Amino acid sequence: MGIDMIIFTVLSAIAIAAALGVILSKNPVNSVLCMITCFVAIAGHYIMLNAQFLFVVHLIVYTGAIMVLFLFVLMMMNLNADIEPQKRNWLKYAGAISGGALLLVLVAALRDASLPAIQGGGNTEIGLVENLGKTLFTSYVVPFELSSVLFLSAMVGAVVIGKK
Amino acid sequence: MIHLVWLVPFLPLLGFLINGLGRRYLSKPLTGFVGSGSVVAAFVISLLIFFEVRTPGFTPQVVTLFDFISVGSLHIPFAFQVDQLSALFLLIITGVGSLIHIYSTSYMHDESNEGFARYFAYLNLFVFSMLILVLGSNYVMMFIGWEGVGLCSYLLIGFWFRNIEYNKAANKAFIMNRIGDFGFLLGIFLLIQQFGSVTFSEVLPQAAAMGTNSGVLFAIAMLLFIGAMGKSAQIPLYTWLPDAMAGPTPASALIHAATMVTAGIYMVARSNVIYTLAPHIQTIVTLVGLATALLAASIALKQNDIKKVLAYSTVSQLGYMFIALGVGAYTAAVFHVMTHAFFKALLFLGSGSVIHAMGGEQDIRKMGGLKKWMPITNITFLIGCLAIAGIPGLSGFFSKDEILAHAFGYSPVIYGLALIGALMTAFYMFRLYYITFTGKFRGTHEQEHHLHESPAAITFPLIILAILSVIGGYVGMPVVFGMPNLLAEYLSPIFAPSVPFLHEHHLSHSLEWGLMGLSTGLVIVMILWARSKFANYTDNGEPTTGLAKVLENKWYVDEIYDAIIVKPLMVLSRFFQDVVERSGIDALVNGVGSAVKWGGGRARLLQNGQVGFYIFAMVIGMIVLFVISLFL
Amino acid sequence: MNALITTAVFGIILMFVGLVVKQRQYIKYVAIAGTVLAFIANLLDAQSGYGVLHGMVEVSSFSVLFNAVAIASTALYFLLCGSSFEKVGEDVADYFALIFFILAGIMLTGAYSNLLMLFLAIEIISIPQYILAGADKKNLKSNEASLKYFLMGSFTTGILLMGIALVYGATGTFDIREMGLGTGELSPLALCGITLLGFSLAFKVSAAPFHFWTPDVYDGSPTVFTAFMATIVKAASFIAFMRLFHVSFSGGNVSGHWQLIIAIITAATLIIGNLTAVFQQSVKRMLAYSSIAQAGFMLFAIVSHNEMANQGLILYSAAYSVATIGVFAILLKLNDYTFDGFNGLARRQPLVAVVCAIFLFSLAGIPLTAGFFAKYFVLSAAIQQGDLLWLVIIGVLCAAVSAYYYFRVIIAMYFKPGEADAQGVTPGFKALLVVAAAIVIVLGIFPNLLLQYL
Amino acid sequence: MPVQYYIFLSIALFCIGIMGVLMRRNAIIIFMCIELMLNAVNLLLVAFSKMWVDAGRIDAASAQLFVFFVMVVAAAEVSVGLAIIVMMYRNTHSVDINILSRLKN
Amino acid sequence: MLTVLLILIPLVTGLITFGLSGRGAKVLSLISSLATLAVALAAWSQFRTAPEALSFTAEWIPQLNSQLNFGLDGLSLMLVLLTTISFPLIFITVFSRNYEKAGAFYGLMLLSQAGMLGVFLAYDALLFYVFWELALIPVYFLCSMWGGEKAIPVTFKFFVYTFAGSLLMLVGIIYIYFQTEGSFSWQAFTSLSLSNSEQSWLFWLFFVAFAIKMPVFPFHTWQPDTYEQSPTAVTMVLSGIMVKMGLFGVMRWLMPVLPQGAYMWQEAAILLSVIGIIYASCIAIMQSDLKKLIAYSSIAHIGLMSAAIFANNEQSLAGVQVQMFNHGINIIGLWIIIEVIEQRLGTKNMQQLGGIAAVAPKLSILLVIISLANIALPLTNGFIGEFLMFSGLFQHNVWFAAVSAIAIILAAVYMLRMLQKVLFGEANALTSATTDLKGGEMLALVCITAMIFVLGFYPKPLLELVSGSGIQNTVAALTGR
Repeated sequence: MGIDMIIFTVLSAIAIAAALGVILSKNPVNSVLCMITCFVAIAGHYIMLNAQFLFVVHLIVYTGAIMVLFLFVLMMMNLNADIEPQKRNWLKYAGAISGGALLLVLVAALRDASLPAIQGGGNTEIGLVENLGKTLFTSYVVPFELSSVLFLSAMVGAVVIGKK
Repeated sequence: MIHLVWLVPFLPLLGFLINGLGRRYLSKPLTGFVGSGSVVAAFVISLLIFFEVRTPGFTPQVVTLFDFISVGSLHIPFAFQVDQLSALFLLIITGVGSLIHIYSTSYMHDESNEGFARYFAYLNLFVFSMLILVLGSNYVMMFIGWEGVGLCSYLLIGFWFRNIEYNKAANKAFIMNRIGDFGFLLGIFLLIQQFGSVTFSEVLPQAAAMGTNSGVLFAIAMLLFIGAMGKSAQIPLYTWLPDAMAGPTPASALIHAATMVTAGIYMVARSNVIYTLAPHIQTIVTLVGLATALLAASIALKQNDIKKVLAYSTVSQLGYMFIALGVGAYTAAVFHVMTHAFFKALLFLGSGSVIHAMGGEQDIRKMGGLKKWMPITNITFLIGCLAIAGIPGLSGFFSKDEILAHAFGYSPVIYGLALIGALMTAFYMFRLYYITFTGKFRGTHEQEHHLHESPAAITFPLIILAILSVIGGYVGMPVVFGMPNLLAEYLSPIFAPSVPFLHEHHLSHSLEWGLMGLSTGLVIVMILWARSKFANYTDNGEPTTGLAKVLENKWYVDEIYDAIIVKPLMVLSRFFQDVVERSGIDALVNGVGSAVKWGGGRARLLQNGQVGFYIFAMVIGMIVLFVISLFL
Repeated sequence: MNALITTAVFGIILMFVGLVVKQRQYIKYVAIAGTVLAFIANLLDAQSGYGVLHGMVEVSSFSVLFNAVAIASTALYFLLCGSSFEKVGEDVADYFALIFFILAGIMLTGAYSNLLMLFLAIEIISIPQYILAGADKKNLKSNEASLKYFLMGSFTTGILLMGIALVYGATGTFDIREMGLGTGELSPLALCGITLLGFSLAFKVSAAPFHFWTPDVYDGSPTVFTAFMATIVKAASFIAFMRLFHVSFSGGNVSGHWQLIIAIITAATLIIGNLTAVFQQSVKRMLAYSSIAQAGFMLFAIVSHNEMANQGLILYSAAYSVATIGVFAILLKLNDYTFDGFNGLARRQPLVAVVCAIFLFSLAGIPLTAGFFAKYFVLSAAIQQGDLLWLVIIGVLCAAVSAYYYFRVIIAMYFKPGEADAQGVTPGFKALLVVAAAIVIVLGIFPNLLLQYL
Repeated sequence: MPVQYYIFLSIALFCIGIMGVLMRRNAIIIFMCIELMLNAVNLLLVAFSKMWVDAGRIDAASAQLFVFFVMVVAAAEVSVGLAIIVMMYRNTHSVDINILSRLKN
Repeated sequence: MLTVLLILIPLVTGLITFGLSGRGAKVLSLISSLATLAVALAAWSQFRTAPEALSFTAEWIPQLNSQLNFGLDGLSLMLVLLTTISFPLIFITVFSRNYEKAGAFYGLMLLSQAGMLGVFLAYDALLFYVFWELALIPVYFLCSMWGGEKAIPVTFKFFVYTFAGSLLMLVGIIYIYFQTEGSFSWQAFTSLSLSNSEQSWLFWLFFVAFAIKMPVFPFHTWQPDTYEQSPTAVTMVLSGIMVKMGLFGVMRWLMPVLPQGAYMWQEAAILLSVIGIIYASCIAIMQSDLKKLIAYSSIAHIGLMSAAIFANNEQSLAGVQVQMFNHGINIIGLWIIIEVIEQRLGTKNMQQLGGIAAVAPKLSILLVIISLANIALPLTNGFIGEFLMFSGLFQHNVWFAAVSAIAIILAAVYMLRMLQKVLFGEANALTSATTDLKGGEMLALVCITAMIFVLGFYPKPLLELVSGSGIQNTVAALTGR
């Protein structure tokens, strides 16, 4: 078992444990904290996969901004205590079972997919800012510009919805 | 003259149109003139045609007016065939028809202007239809007339339409005729299928070529005979005829005695080849005829309505004609048609004269001793009775005797039974005569006060018919008398195709004389018995019992029909309507609608408003579809 | 591309118009002008020739035609329903802006040539809709619609992305024309990806069993926005759906893998949509279910990938959009959204009733209305495809069922006594309705007027 | 290292996200679970990107850019989504998704 | 051009009529219907000399290769004549009536006429389908708006039922369209050879549509209720002309297009029809509502026609075609009288009637005549068709013919029962106040009676018409393969 494999296993274990923490923890704040842990673990994977720029963005946008936003909303609503009324248990189990079933189905389907392996090495520079930036402003300039429309509409929307 | 044969039916049709459309505007004499005149003119033409036909070496002629139906290989022309048989029937129809029209001008005089014209229109229409029936050169033409006379019978039976009972009788007549027509029609279809034609001159030779014992001919003969049963009131389709007496009496005389009811005999005689080649069906015809003759005669024994007695007598006589047809004595059958037309028309018209004098009363128990007031009617009626009873020298004797003789040749048993029927005939006819015309008058004083002999327009046809009833028989005298049988000679071309297949039973002359003597003697005995029993009849009003009651109630045949046909049909219809239609098919159709609604009601419950459930359902859907797509 | 830019720019312009123009009823006219300009820009697209831009946007006769239909329908929508925007809330200009942003997304659905663009288009369409659904902020139903739409929509975004990722894993490209799935054996990755993409797009077009959001969201949203969401947006989703599946996932033996699933989805959609619509009491909710039912018919175009399906979907989009917008416009003028609310409309407003009946005929697919040919084309496409006759039979039987609930409105208008009266029906509004009805009928007699441009 | 590991990992995370959506009633948690699903996809895309780079594809950067756009969209979605949740909270004083179930049938 | 005029006149005048009110609508629609009749007669005379000049073709939907393809053969010309003769008669009959919203009423009537004429003239399958539906919609509105109190659910059932059926037919049309390499023309449809299994299931798609329209047992349950609830003028259209659309469809679009399918299911179709004949006749006996009685009698008659079509020989086909015309005329006559009775007395329940013969002799005589024509008495027009149909059916199968011929007895039973209950007996308080026929009614009925007798005596014009191109084509198409 190489070092890659060990890191992968550790990171994956953390991510999955944290993800389970998100959905199982009673306290929403704990959920958010688990989520952050999970995201950090995923960020670790990004580094492993030569996606340095994404690693940074991920940490900043997700862990830094989005999750804080979540935390902020939770705090604002004073929802740190578990106010979630007890859902009927069978629905909970049904949810868990169906999620598990979906997992099973997908894994069964994808088990024997023959794909090229990740060898390590190769072009490690692909995920650097310079490389991505060039592509972004050449062939991906159309979606880049269009995402402004998306942001604008989200902005307008937040204003429309948010103002008293 | 023969090319003008279309005038014969056309004139009555014209009369029908004039009287029918102008019924508001024509006066009674004018109406009567148009109505009678058209038939008399037709009679004159018929007479001319008859003489032309009688000339030796005459071959049947077909006068085609236009193509009636022409589809593919099937051609049905609107054409008239003039031959010995149709010419003879033309004479009977127009002749008796003329007399009855003349009679009616007086008999129906009490009707309103409009009713009078309507009556004559119907009568003319009837003559037209009947002429089409006998003149048609093919079975479809015959069927046209066949249904046409049925219609006129319906119209005339229900002539007094305010009376709902009369109407029911009319409906019954029409429907029973339709049952027969159903068979006739199927027979025509079978003819078309087999021969590709319905024209006599094409069908009959082909049929003759098929030889005896052909299943198809059996079927055709049977189906056509069903038609004849309906029209000629044979068991089991006879019950309409007595009820048909609801119509005006002259109409009864014309339609339900002299002409229409003999259409069946005409048809069988016309198709004689087919019947001769289907001996089993002939046996059936004989047996049906015999049964009808006996049954109707037995019923007539106990009837008290003057017209009902005559009606059952007609049914019975028609039975004789079918016996004749069944035993292959076609000439005898036609002969009896002719003589029967004379004396039965005479009897009906006589009864009409009586009813007229009695102010509408038809129950013979309320009559009696009428000969005092109505001498002409009395004499003519008596002649009619003697003729029908078969007293030697009168027409009925010759024709009936010929039938009996042929029946004996066929089977002595049938002869014996037919003779019993003949004796019953003599008995009930004279019962009728004596109760009506002799003894004391049993009606009200008012009726007595009004009793009178009928006017000339009524008595004239009676006299003519009485003469014919007497002399009419001499055209067909049996060979034993040593005179030529004119009628048999005249008709021989018509029945010639059957001759090779017929088994003639030649009776020895002595046997024939013996049979004649036997029947004559017994008939006279019967008449005398009737005289002794009814000459001074008094109505004691006691309810009848036993067999007499059964006879009085006509063997309960109407009731039986009601129970086995009408009621089940109604039950079936009600079942269709209430169960199959409403709770079955319609419920099913509506059920589909309800099921859709119900499904909608259930389906919308899925939409329970909880977004958690929605996503859950989506995931389940995804799993199911995944499984289907990946692993199935 | 010009049309896309114009609509996006007009979205921004309208944001600022709201700050400048205080008379809110005039904002509508700016918006209408925007659609007119967009339409002209779209025509310019057709003039300047077709081609692919950076592998992202593909301007073709199909996209131009669809854009034309979408823009024209939007213009009609503004004309007929524009004045109702004011009733929803304060931010009229913002609503118009959002609709223009959605329209920009719609422009992309007919033109994307890259899965990224598809993803962006769907998000650009969806996010403003979440907001529009909740625009009536004080109304709990509107809140609920918004929340439901948002939660389920983002959930589906996840599914969509997973599908895209798997397809990418199998093919190594996001370009819809370069995937080359038809050649060689199909990787399970691609298969799962296609299926997941199918699910997510089925959600967007509200096909069963992913339709649950539709009735609630359409019912809860402000009616004027429902009219937009249920028509043009849905048609755009279908266009996106069809392009992806017909361009990328056809050829070779690929289509065999998803056809059965889509066929099952189609059947389920038809049955659930039609059956459930039968029971509704509110016309608005009935129209929501009917939009599911109509989606069932449009899915025929997806199942059967042939030329006729393309034509059929364009025609269906036009027919369905115009008719539904028309019915919603009339609905907006009524006080009572139940069936009883239409009672006796024919007596009070004969013209409106006639036009409404024509729209409903079109929705039910009666001949001589555009809806007939729309249904005709999609059904023929399925029959031409072969092996789908069972689905077609289900389809036509469901079409007969659909007559039931559409005719309930007609029965209410014409045969029931009542005092339904439409508020604020101006002659201009009537004239516009007549124009819309004329479009429906003209397309119903000569569908080639539209199809000749394809 | 076979890319399957990454596939299984991200599908596991994805399905945990789905489970979370199904099991919880708190709108914010549900939304977080959706974000978890998106991140699972991101991880998978990055893994595939690496895989195709190693397999010699030059344009494999597009997957990473796709991830970038997913983050962009996610950010926009979060802003709108939280606004909607706040609006709901304002009106109902709850973030329980089942509180709002007036629209049904 | 005449062919197009036939459709255009009612279509255009129908649309104009919507804008008129009261008397104007009446007069315009009468003029329009007479003009259409004139055009139809002109077409007839042209048909005798140069029939090919009557066909009309124009581009319609190039994408589908569907054309505006109209044409006339003997069969369609006869139905066109029936339609164009019926409408003036109907308009004359109801001329004295004042319908609420007369403009809409007459407009819808004319539109339905246009639709039906289109059905009879179309030689393009898609066009046929379009007109098929177009004829239905106005009738739906007519029944619902001017019908009885239960009209709305009843006609709605009728609408959905027929709509579902015709949609199935549409599926069949589309399927065949793709087999013909993309043509809707009748010629392309008929020259196609489909496999037996295809024909087998396609047959049912078409048959169900036509069977519902005709209607054939067990698809008939919409019909009695609809006839009962509809305003009588509309019932005339429905039963006189519209049911012929189903028969026409079978003859034009089913038998020649799917000869093998028709051959395979021949016996089944005849069996259904024959069951329907007896079944409907029996139920007719039980009815006390005049309209329902005639409705069931119509089912029985149509059942015979349908059986005869499937018996499929020269005689039965000629019989059906002749009977289509004659049945249309006769049944319209019956409805006119029922309309008169209902107008005068406000009831159509036979139990409440009786004795009308004494009060209204003209009405009674005409009713008797038309009833007799309806039970196919010889020398009335009803006879020719029924005779040929039964004969043809008999050539096909003796037992079917024998069983169905029982209907001639049952028909007599229920028609005579009706005459007895309505006309005969003593007039009661209600009926004694009746007045006899008046101007328009009399005129219409006299026309009908004249046709009854003329065509009954001299059916040659009709037979020539149908034995010209019509049947030969059909039979040739059937025997040719």
